[in-house]
Amino acid sequence: MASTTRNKLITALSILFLIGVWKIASGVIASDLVLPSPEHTLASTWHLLISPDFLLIVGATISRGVLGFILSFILGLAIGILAGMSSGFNAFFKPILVTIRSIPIIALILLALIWLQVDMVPVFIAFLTMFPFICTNVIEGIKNVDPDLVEMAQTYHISRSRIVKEVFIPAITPYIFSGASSAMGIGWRAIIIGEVLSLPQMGIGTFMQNAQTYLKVDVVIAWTIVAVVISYLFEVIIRRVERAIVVWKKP
Amino acid sequence: MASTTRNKLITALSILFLIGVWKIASGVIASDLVLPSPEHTLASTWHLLISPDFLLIVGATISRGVLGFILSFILGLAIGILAGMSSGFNAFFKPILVTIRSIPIIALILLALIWLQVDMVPVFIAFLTMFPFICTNVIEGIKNVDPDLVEMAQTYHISRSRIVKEVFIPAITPYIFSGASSAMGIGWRAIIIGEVLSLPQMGIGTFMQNAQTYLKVDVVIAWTIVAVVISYLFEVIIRRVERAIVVWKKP
Amino acid sequence: QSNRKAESSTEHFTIATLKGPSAMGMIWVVDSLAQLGTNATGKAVILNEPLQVRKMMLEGEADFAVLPTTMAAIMYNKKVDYQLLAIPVWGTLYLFGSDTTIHTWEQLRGKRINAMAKGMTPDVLFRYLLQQHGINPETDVTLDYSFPTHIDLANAVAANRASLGVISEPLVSLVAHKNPSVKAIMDLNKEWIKATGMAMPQTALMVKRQFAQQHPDVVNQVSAAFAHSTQWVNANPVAAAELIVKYDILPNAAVAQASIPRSNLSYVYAIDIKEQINGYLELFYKMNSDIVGGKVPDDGFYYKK
Amino acid sequence: MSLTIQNLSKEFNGATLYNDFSIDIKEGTITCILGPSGCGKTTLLNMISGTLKPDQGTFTGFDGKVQSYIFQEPRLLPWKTVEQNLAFVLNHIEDTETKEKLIKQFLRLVELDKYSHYYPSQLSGGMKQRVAIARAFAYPSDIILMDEPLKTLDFKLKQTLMKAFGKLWQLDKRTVLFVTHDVEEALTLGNDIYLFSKQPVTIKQKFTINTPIAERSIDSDELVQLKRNILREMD
Amino acid sequence: MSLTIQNLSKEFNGATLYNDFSIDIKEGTITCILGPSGCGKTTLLNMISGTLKPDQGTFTGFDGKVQSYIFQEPRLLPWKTVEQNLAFVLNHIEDTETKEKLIKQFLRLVELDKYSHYYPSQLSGGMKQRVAIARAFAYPSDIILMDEPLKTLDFKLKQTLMKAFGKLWQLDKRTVLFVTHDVEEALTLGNDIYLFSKQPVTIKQKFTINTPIAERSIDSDELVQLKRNILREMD
Ligand SMILES: Nc1ncnc2c1ncn2[C@@H]1O[C@H](COP(=O)(O)OP(=O)(O)OP(=O)(O)O)[C@@H](O)[C@H]1O
Ligand SMILES: Nc1ncnc2c1ncn2[C@@H]1O[C@H](COP(=O)(O)OP(=O)(O)OP(=O)(O)O)[C@@H](O)[C@H]1O
Ligand SMILES: [Mg+2]
Ligand SMILES: [Mg+2]
Repeated sequence: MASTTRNKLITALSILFLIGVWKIASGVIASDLVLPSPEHTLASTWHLLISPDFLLIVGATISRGVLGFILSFILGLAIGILAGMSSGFNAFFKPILVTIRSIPIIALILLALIWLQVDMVPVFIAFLTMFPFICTNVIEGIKNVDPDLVEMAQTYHISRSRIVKEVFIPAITPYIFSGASSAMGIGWRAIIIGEVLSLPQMGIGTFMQNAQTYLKVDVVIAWTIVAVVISYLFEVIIRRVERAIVVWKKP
Repeated sequence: MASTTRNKLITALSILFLIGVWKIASGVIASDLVLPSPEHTLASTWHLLISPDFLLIVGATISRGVLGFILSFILGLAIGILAGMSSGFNAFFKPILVTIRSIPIIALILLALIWLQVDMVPVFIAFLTMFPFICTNVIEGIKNVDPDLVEMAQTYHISRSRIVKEVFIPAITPYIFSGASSAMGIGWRAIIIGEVLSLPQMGIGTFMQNAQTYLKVDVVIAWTIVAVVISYLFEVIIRRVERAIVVWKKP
Repeated sequence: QSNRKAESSTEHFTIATLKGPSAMGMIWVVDSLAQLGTNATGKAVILNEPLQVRKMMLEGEADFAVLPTTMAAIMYNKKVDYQLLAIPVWGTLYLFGSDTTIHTWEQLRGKRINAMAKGMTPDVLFRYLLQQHGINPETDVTLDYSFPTHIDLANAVAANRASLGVISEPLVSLVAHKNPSVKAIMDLNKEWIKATGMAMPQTALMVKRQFAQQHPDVVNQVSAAFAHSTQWVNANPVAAAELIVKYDILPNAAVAQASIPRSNLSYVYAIDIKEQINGYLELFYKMNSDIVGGKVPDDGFYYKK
Repeated sequence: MSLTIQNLSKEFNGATLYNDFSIDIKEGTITCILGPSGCGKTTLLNMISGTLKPDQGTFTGFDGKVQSYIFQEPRLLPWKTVEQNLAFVLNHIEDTETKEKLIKQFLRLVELDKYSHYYPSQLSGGMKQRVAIARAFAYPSDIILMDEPLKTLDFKLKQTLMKAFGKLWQLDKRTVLFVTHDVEEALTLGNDIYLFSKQPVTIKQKFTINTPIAERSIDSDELVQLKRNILREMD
Repeated sequence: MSLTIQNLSKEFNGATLYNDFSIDIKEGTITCILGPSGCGKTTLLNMISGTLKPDQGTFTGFDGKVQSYIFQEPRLLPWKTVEQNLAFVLNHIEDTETKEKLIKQFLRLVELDKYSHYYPSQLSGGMKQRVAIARAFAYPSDIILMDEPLKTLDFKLKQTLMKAFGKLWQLDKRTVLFVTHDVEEALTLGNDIYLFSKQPVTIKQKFTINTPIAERSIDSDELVQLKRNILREMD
């Protein structure tokens, strides 16, 4: 308990530290057009927060993020488990995974714009970003499941599906959570890039791009803060879920 | 052995399968401006390969990728280990990590352009993408190191630095490799986005952006193929290294 | 921003235009699409990126589309079924910055000038002008490409990170508004006229061929409205500025007012100045044929009234 | 009826563990295996259970027989409580009440009924071993493979468990293959006792005890004499 | 000289393992602990080694003493060979030749000199245990904590190791705390033998053997009698 409050304090200090670095950098640069001061930006952030459309905009981005994450998570888990368990499937899926992972977004954006509704393009881009992570982590996790436990289950004639559910999945939870945390974290960036490129009606990226064309750097950074806070909140949620699920570890 | 050749065959089939899907899609779309046919694109790819600047362009992108990866790897490992071992440092570093991970690139690009040489901007963007992955995976790995082994080492008065080197690092190699593989994979995408945004003299992204503006979709896809192949080669390298390092596992 | 008004009538047409001078020139059309007096109803989609306009053209969603003339040539050469109807905006490129000591080309010698993406239209045009004035772009000046997009370059100049830059409207006005020490130093359109004897047909209005064949009357009406709009904007900058702000094309009226006279708005049928446009494209073709899509377009490029 | 393994060969990295090895296991009896550490006893059980492939050899009589296996390590699922670890192998019992009863019964047998909600990480070494024993006993198998099941248990508990096991076995005479290092355990429960040599494994000696388990006493002349013989053979 | 633990209290999730418990360990002797499975023997060793914090209690005489610990599980580093696992704890020896010699010597002691390049995953259960023993012995400690070190070893090897350990200990009388379930092991090596009760742990009985280790015989009247006493106490 004591160490938790201490850690909260340290986290607060760290945020102050970040703001301090920003303050100094903005002082050095001395131009609101490159890096506005924290005070100034916080004022702009406040303006955003109280603007009537704020919840709609943020809500749109969050729904895209969550949708992209859920898609990536389910598919990443399913395909990761298949590939982790069958070397044949892994051989088949590897080129597809590498392609999905490394195909540059600008090569796809026109196709995506044509094939998908504008609202879905960011989800698609986020999926392309998050899915490979979860998948890779799951495959790696499966490779590192204790073979002794699997042997045990096989000896006791446990069905394949129950081995997956009761041996593999619990065993790879740390990998799943590491993957989910990474994916979700970078997912927000992907969603926002997607929004910048496809400019749906509502979305943080759209408004960021707008602010950028008007050279309103403070507003761009204000949206950035919003994005970072969202990302942080989801990180906290993922960790809470992890702690609720992984109860069997030595304290 | 037999299963390795079988798997190579499956991988080849998978690539053929991808090309088949592409062929069909291009037939359905029937527009070279949206999705040119594989034959046509392969011809364009061949043209790229034999063009005199090809090696310079690809070399520039690869050096950026490798540089970004090395930076991310070293820093990610070091900071990940610190954060994994000390909950205080973790609390301090968490907000910084979340910020780095989720800060949208368009918010940073101007600063990057001002502070860094154009050639280094993609490296910076790739760093912002790769570092958090390696770091998160290392932190997660450390959290999952068998505490019994650490207790053993402490009981035998092994120094902290040797515990890190001889207990933690080997224990987290699967996490490191999973992180490195993911990071490197998506790193190419980040490098290329970085090149598109900063347009250095040489670089796949620059040429892709050019081709995109001139509506040479086949050339865009040709460069995409080059990027995917590079990504695949590096994946193979990482897996080779992993196999050379992790020799202690049950076969 | 993109104001997709829900219309409920029989004949629909869509204009895809770009945020910037082209949308500014047609702001009256945008505002009064409902009262054009045609039997068709239209909607205007104001987009941020040429990429988005291209997407609508590839899908055939846009009946009228605004995009840079070079890109229009690419689209035509790549067999996207659109024709060039008119040139609504003429060169909006400026040399601008805080270095107000510069008045002549000669004074540029030895200076560092920030240009956008190397090899792209503004860069090619500027290099051409330098050469016309006997300045070798490679040796006599330093062309700096460290800020690759309009936005980055505008920000850098506004923040005094670059003292000279080549950029187009309305960013010149926007930057000048943010940083009063930044001025438009040279109107490159005027310089272009001096050097080549003609204006720079920078922006193109294209029409979908199929639509034009079926509804030549609508094309004429839209065309007339567009021409009227351009005149009206030039004549009533104050009222126009208000509309420009209303449709979210620029953040405030002062910038819009400053930008209108600098935007060289003038609606001219393309077929009437075929030679001039061909000359313009020819120039690019010689520099880098890719910029116009591999060749200078043939006569089919031009929409015949 | 007999389970037989014939012409078994197995090597690891060039070290020959088994070479043309054959052994008989009588069905419905308890067969004990004694042998030096590292000779290949666990390897033999692994080949019988199918988790390891022999290089060569024929296994007769094992087909269709259900096995349970007490591994040399407890091999409990860390994310399941004691109770759930048992339930894991009892999926064929659909009625939850019957299942719970069975689990309770076997946990009582190994004196862990109070620990049913503990996770493995909260158990002592001996307690984990006992969960593994309960799991193997509760599973309805034809053959039980046991690799030193009674290690890390105190003397008294060992006695209790051996007695309980004897009784259970009387009720339902499954085939048991029992690897141990403790001669007295072998004498208390074994029917046939095989003495393995070092690698490559040969059967140094086979002892057979005909006295029924219930009537044996470790202090009886027969067993004291046998123990002496076995210990001498081991040297 | 004595190491003492006084007023020790420890609970886990509300279950009291130790409550105001005290014990004396004579320095330079071998103290054995016998007790039921799950009573808290390993927990006691963990509190002595410092890997676990007691809720309360004073430990006197342990400061500055170097310990080696044979854990209840082998706890070998999977990524190091047998040899490297030993070298891991021998970093204070700078001369590689001396180090290698020492490693060889202790591997020979546990009969694993031929397996120095094996990884733990390639060893049998007993072999892993032997590596753990060699590691603890090779480490220059003042106190050796041993948690059932001889389990999963065959009878003959156990005898050999006990003999060897006895000899080693004669040369360098370290303080040894030896948890075991095997009464004979305790009788062969123990000086003081503590009999622990179930939780909360109390010392049920303390036995002391004064005959020097070298002169003991497990068949001597003294030890046979003592064994009988201990087994009776255990019930
Ligand atoms: N982390 C924990 N959480 C809860 N209970 C625990 C934990 N660790 C140990 N215990 C409990 O403490 C008791 C004593 O455990 P310990 O390992 O000390 O027993 P032991 O005497 O060494 O037994 P054995 O001879 O079987 O090894 C057990 O009942 C165990 O359930
Ligand atoms: N994966 C492996 N690679 C190489 N050698 C192995 C492997 N697995 C086992 N061995 C070797 O096989 C031999 C027999 O091992 P096994 O586990 O069967 O012994 P055991 O008779 O069960 O011994 P213990 O009584 O110590 O458990 C050992 O010498 C061991 O080193
Ligand atoms: Mg074994
Ligand atoms: Mg214990």
